[in-house]
Amino acid sequence: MIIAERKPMEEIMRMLAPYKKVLVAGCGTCVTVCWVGGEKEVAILASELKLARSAEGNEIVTLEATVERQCEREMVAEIKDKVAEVEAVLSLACGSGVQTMAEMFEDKPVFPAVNTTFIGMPEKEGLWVEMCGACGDCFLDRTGGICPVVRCAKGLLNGPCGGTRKGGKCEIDPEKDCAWVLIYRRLEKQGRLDLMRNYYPPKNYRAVKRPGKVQAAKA
Amino acid sequence: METKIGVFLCNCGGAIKNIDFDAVVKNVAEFPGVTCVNLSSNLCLEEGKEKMISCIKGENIEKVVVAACSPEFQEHIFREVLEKAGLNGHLLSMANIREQCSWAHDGDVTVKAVELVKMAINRVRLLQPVEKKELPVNREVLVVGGGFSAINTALQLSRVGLRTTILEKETALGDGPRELESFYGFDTGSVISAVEGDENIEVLTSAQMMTVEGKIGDFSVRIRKNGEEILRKYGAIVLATGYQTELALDSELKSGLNIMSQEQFCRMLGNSSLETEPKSIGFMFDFSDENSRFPTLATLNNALTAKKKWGSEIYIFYKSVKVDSEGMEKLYQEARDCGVVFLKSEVPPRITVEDGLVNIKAKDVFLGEDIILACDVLVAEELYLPAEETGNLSSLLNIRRDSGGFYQDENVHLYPVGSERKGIFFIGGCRGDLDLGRVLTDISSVVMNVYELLSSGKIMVEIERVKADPQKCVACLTCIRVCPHGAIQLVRVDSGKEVAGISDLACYACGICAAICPAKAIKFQGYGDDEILAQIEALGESLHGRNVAFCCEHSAYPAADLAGKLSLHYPENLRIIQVPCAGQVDVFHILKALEKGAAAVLVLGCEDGACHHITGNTRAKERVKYCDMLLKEVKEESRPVAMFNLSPNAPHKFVRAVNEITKRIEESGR
Amino acid sequence: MENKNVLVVGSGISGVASALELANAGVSVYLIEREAVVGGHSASFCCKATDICSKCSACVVIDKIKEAVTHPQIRLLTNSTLKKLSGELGSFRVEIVQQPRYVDEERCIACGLCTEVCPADPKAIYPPFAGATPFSYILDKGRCLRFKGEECDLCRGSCPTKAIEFELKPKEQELSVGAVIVATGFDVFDAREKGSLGYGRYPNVLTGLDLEQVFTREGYLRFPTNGKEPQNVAFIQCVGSRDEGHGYCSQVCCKYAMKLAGLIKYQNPDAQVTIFYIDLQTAGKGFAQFYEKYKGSIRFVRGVPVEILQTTSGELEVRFEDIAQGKVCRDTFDLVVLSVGISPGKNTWDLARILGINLADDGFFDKKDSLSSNETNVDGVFLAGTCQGPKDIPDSIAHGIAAASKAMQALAEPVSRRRGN
Amino acid sequence: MAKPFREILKTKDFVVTAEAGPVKGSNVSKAIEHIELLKDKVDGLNVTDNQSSVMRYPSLGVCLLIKEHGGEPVLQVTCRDRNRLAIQADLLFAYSRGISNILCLTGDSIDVGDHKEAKQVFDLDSVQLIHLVHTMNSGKDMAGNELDGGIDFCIGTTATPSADPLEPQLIKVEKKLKAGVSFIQTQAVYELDELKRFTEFVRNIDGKVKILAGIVPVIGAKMAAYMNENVPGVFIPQHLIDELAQAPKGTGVAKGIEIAARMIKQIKEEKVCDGVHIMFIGREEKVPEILEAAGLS
Repeated sequence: MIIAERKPMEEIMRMLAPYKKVLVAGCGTCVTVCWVGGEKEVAILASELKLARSAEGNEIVTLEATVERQCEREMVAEIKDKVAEVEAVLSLACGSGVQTMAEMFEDKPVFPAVNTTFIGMPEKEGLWVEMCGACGDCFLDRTGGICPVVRCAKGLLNGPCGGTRKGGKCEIDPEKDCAWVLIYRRLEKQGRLDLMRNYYPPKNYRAVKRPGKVQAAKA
Repeated sequence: METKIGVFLCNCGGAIKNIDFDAVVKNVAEFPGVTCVNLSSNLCLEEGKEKMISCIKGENIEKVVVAACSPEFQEHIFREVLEKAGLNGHLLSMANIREQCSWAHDGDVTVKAVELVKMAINRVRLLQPVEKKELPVNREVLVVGGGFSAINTALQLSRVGLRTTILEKETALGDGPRELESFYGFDTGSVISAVEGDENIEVLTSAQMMTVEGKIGDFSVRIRKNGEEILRKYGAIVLATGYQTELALDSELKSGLNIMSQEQFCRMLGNSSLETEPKSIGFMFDFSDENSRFPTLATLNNALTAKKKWGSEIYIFYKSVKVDSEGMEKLYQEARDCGVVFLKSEVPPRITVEDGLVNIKAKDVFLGEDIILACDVLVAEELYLPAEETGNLSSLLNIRRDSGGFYQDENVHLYPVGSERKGIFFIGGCRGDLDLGRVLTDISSVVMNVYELLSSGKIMVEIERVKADPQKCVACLTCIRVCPHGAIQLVRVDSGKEVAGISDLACYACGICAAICPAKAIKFQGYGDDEILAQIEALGESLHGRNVAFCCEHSAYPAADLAGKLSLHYPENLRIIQVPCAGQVDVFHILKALEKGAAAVLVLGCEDGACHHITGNTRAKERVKYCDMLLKEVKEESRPVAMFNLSPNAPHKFVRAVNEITKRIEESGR
Repeated sequence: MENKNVLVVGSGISGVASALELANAGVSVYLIEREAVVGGHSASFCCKATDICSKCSACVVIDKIKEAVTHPQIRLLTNSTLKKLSGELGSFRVEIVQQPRYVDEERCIACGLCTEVCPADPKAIYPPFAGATPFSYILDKGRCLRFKGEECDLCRGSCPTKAIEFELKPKEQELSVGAVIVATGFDVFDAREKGSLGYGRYPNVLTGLDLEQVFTREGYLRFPTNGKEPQNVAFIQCVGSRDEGHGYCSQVCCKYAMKLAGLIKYQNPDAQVTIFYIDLQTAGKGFAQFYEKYKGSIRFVRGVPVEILQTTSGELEVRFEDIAQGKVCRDTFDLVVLSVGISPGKNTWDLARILGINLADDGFFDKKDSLSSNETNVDGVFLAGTCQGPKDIPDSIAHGIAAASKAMQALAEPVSRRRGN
Repeated sequence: MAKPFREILKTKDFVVTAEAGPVKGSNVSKAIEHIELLKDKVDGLNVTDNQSSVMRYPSLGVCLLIKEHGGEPVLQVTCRDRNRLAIQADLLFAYSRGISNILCLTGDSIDVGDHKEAKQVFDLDSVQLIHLVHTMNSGKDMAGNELDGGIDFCIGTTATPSADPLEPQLIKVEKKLKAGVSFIQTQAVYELDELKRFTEFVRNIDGKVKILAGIVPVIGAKMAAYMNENVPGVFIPQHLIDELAQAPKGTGVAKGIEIAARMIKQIKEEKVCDGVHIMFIGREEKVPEILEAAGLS
C-alpha cells in the first residue's frame, strides 16, 4: 500500500494563499488507510485551513469531497461539480491521485497536501514502514523475502556494509534493523544461507524505463 | 416535513430563580422544528410525567428535549416516559440547566440556559431510535488451568447448571499452592474426585489453547490435546493459570541442599522417613519483594507446622510482616507465642554456607546490632511471578497485563475478576499475589459474573448503537487495533467485501473507534461527529468567547454536577458537551469547536490509569497534544486546548481545570 | 412456594455490589439502609489520585451506587432496619421497620426552598452531603422546632412538591425473600479511646476519616480550624488495630494513609509527611508502583507514638519510640492524622440475635468455615463486606459479589437436593 | 622511489600503511607535508574518498601528489558517489597516471556526512566493484567492450572483524575473497582475539591474501565514546575506555599512541596478521611516533 504524510501547514498555506474557495479532496484507498488522506483527515485539514486563514483575517471557503480512488479518471469525475465551484483543489491523495485530478480539471490548479513517501505496511497501530521500492526487478527470491533494495540504507545486494551497529542495527539509525542481518537470520532459519553466499552482479536499475508503463499481456 | 420536537422545561418547583423561564420559552419556541415548549415545576414527579406523556401524544411529538436537572439520575426516568408515550427512549436529549447552569453560577443565567436548550434541540434532531434485541450466547464455559481455583470454579458453575471444560496443560489436575492446604484445611484431592463425578464438567489434561477467535457468548477455541487439534465453542473464558515462584537468591546459593523453597520445605515436613529433623530453621521474606502477602502466609504456616512437629528453633528474618489478610495477625501472634523468633531487618541478611550449615547475618532493628545465626535449613525468600504461559495466553486473548506481568490491567474498574473484554475473566494467583481467602472470593465472584452473562442463554442488548458502515469502511483495521474491548472483527458482508464488524454483545459504546476511523465510517448513535457538531453549531455566533468542554460521562460530567450541588462556582462561559469517554473526542471535534469560534477547548476524562475504557483518556491526551501542535502551525496558540484528568467525586479539580483555562486565555490577552 | 427474592441489609459498597449482581442476574432485590442516604462510609471518601490514579476505588463506589439506585430490579428502602427474621432458605419472612423521613425522597426535588425558610438554627432541614443518593433533603427531628412542640410549618408550606409530611409514624412491612445478605459494614474505631493521642482534645489531631472528608469538602488539605494549609503532617498507623482488643490488621489504614500522604505531597511538594508504623502493608494489586513512587518523598519511621501533646504555639509534639534508634524521641508537627482502624458495627450484636448468626471472637460476624467467608451458621443468611472482617473497597466489592454468588447458588439448588444434605 | 605495493605485499613480512585524509579546500600544502613526512616510513599511503561522506579534495588528486613526491599511493574508491560509468572512467585515469593500487569499499552512508540531502548512488556494492576491477584488468569494460589500453590494479578491500553479529560480515568477506583481492585492510581493531578469529577465518578460505589490521589511535575516553556512537563499524571495548579515562590530563594523545603501539607490537610478535594500516586522521604528523613506539622504524 502507498504511504504518505501530511505536508507542513505553512507549505500548504503558501500554495493556497491566492485562493478564497478551495476543494479539499481526499482519497478513499491507500491514504485513508495510512491516516493522511481519508474523509476524517479532509475534515481536519479543511477545519485547520479555515482556522489559519481567519487568524490571518483572510477567510477561506472550503468544500470537502472524498472519492474512492483519486487515481481513476472515472471516480474523480464524480466530483466535477464541486470542482467547478472552487478556484483551486487541494488533494490529499498520493502523487498519482494529484496528477489524475490535475489532468481531469486542467483549468484548475491542483495542489498536493501530502508527501508520498513509500510503499509499505503497518508495523503497529499508526506506524508504517517501507517494504518495496518498485524497482521493477524483484530480488526477494534471493533474500528470504526481505528487500535489501529499500530496507538496506544503501541498497546493497551482496551483504551488509561494514557500518552495521551492535546488535545488527543500521549504520544510519540504531532504531532500524540492518536488512542484511534480518536476511541472514531468515535464511539461516530456513537453512538457505547458500543464497547469501552467491554473488549477485550489479542490478539492472533501468528495469523500469521512466516514465514507467506496464502493458497487460492480456489486453 | 420537519421532525416535531417537544421541549419540556422544568423550573424545579420554582426553586431555579436565576433563569427567566418565560424568556427561555419564548426564545426556544422560535427554534426550527420546535412544535411545543412546556414549562413544568415538577417534571420528574408522576404528575409531571403524566403531563409530558399526554403532550407527546397530543402533539404527535417525534423527539423530545428535557431541560431540567442533570441526566445523571434522571435520564433513565425520562427515557421510560418516552417509551410510555410510544417513542423510542433514545429520541431524548437533556439540557442540564440546574446543576451545570443555575446552581453553578451566580446571577442571571438565562442566556446560558437558552444556549444549553438549543444545543440539546440541535442534537435531538439527529437522534435515531436504538432497538433492543436478545442475542443468543453459548452456555459452555472454558476454565484454563487445573489448580484449586480452576477446579472450584468449575464445581460452583456446575452447581448453577453451567457446563465447563477444564483445560490443564499438565498431565493431571491439582497443581497449585499445595503448601497451604494444611493451613486452610482443604485438600485438592477431594475436589478432584468431586470433579470426576460431575456430569457438568469435562476435563482436558495435557491440553493447550492454540487460538481464540470471536467474542463473549461465542468464542471459538482451537485446543491441542496430545498432538491433535479440536475446535470448541464457549460463551465465556476463565483464566486460572496460577503463578510460579523463584528463589530470591544468588544463583550459586540456590543449589544448596539445605537452602530450599517453601514447597520443598513442605515436602520435607510431610516426609515421615526423615533421618534427621532440622534443629534450627531460618526463614526470610519481604526483602526482594515488599509487595506480596503470600510469603508471609507460607512462612508463618510452615514455621508453625515445623515448630509443632519437630520443635525446632525457628528464626524468621523479614522487613514487614504482611498481616492484611484474614486470620494473619492471629497466626502471627500464635507463632510468636509458641516461640518462633522474629528478627526485623531493614536490609536483606547475608547468606553463606559453611560445612553444612547456613549462616544468616543480619542487623536486627530492635536490638540494633548484628546477629549471626547458623541454621540447618534456610527457607529462602521467594518471588511470586506470573506462570510462564501468561504472556502467550494474554496475546492470544488480546488482553492486557499489569506492570508485574500478571493478568489484569491495573484499572480499578476491572477489579475484582474482570478483563477489558466481556466474557473473559481472571481468578486467583494468575492476576497477582492473593491469599486463599481472596482466591475463594474470586471464585465466587467469577461464578456470579459468568452466571449473569450466560445463564439464560441470551443477552438483551442495544443493536447497532455503534456501527461501521460497510459502504464506507476501507478495512484499514484501525478500529480493530484500537478497540480496548476486543469488540471489533473483520466480517464478510453480502457483497463479499471484508469490513469491520462491531459486536453489539462485546461493545461498550465508548466511541474510541468512531473517533479514530480515518474513513468516518463508524456511526455512533447519539455521540457521532454530526451530533457533536450540531451542538457546537447550535450556538452560532454566540460561541465566540465561550469555552467548550468535552466531559466524560464517567468522570468530568458528574464532577461538574457535583460542583453545582456544592455551588462551587466557575466561569459562566463554559459549554459542556457530554461524551461517553474522553477517547471519543477527536482532533476533528476540537478543531471544529475552535473553527466555529470557541475561545478554548477542554477535554476532561478519567484519572490516568482509571479510564473505563482503558486507553480512552490516554488517547485523548495524545490528540489534545496533536491539536496543540496544529494550532501552533496555524499561529492560534492563544486559543488553548487542554486535557485534564479527574474523577467523578472531584468537583474541586473540575473547577480548577476550568479556572486554569480561563486564566490562560486572559494571559494570552484575548 | 420457593421465593427467589433476596434481601440485602446495608447499602454500603458491599451491599450495593451484592444487590447489583443479583439484580443483573434477574433477581429482585430489597436493599435496606438504616441511614437516610445510600453508600455507607465509602460513598464519602475522596479521590486520592495524584497525576495518576492511586487505585483507591472511591470512584467505583460512585459508579456502583448510581447503577444500583437507578436499577429497576432493586427496591431501595432508606431509614429502614431489620426487625425480625423467620422461615428458612428459600422461604424467609422478614419484618422491616422504616423510620419516617418526613421528606418524601420520591417527591423531593432538592430545590432547597425549605432550608431557606427554616427558622431553626442550625437549620433543621438541609441537603445531604454532596454526591449523596438519594439527593433528597433531610429533616433533623432533634433540631426541628415542630418536634420541639412549636407550631412551625414553614418548610412544608414552602415545598413546591408537597414532599414534607410531619404526621408520619414508623412504617412496618413484611417481606418474603429466599435469602438474606448481611452487609452492615463497620464502625470506625473511636480514637478517643486512645486518650494519650489527644483526639477530640486537640483540633489538629484528625482521624483518617476526618481527613478524607476534608479533601472531599475542600478539595485541598486544610486545617479544620483556620483553613490554612498544613506543612508538616504525621500519620500514625495501627490506631485501633493489631492491639489488645483488636487482634487483627484493619487492612485499609496503611493504604489510605500512604495514598493520602501521596496526595498531600502531590498538591504541596514542600509539605513534610511522616508515617509512623510497625509493619507496612503494601501488598495488593496496583499498589506496588504507587508505593515505589512515593516511598522516597515520604518519611517512614518505624515506631509507635505513645503520646501527643499540644504546645502553647499550637504545634503537636509527638513522643514516640524510634525502634531503629532504640530510644524515645520527640518531633513536632502541625497536623497529626490517626490512621484509625475498622471495628465491628455497634448494631452487630443485635443483628446477630435477630438473624441467629454467630459472632466471631473479634466481634465481627462469624463465617461458616475457613473455606467460605460468605456463609454463616444459618442456611440462606450470607455475609458481605466488612461486617465479616476488615476489607478495603475492592475486597469489599469482591466479597459482596461473592455473597451474591453464594445466595444465587443456594437458591439455584433444587429444594430436594438441599434438604438431602 | 618507493617499491610497488604489490611487490611489498609479496616480499615484506610485516607491511605498514598509513592513511592520508585529504583536506577540505584546494590548498594541498598540508597534504604534501604529510606525504613528505611519511612516504619513506610506510609501505603505502592510503587516501580516503570523501571519508565519512564529508566532501573533500579528491582521493585521486592526493594519490597523484603522492606519486609526484615519490610515495606509493593506494586509491580508495567508494560506491557512494559515482555510478558504474564514473567509476570506470576514474580507474582508467588513475591507472594511466601510474596509480596501481585500489581499495574497494562500500562507503559510509550520506546520512553521516555533511551533505545529508545528496542523492546516494550505490549503483554498485563493494563486491561488485571488485568484480568490476577484475573485468577491467582483463581489458574489457563492464558492458563487455574492449578497452584500448587496459588497467592492472592491485586490489584490496575492507572488513569489520568486530561486527556484531559477525556471521553476515564474514559471508561478505568470503564473497570478496572469492571475487579476488590481494589484501584486506580491516576496520579499526582493539581486541586481539577478534582479529585472530578473523584472520583464521580468512586463512581457511584464502591462504595468500594479506591482512592489514586497522589501527586507529584513540586519544581520550570522550573520543572513544563518541566513536562508538558515531563512527560506523568501530567498537572500542570498555577496558580501553577506562584506561584512557585514567590517563592524567593532557596526556591523552600520548596514551592513545602508547595503546596503538602496544597493539601493533603484539600483532607483529604474535604474527597475528601480515601488517597494519594506521589511521590517525588529522594527526598524520604523529604517525612516526607510533611507528617508533612500536619499533617499526
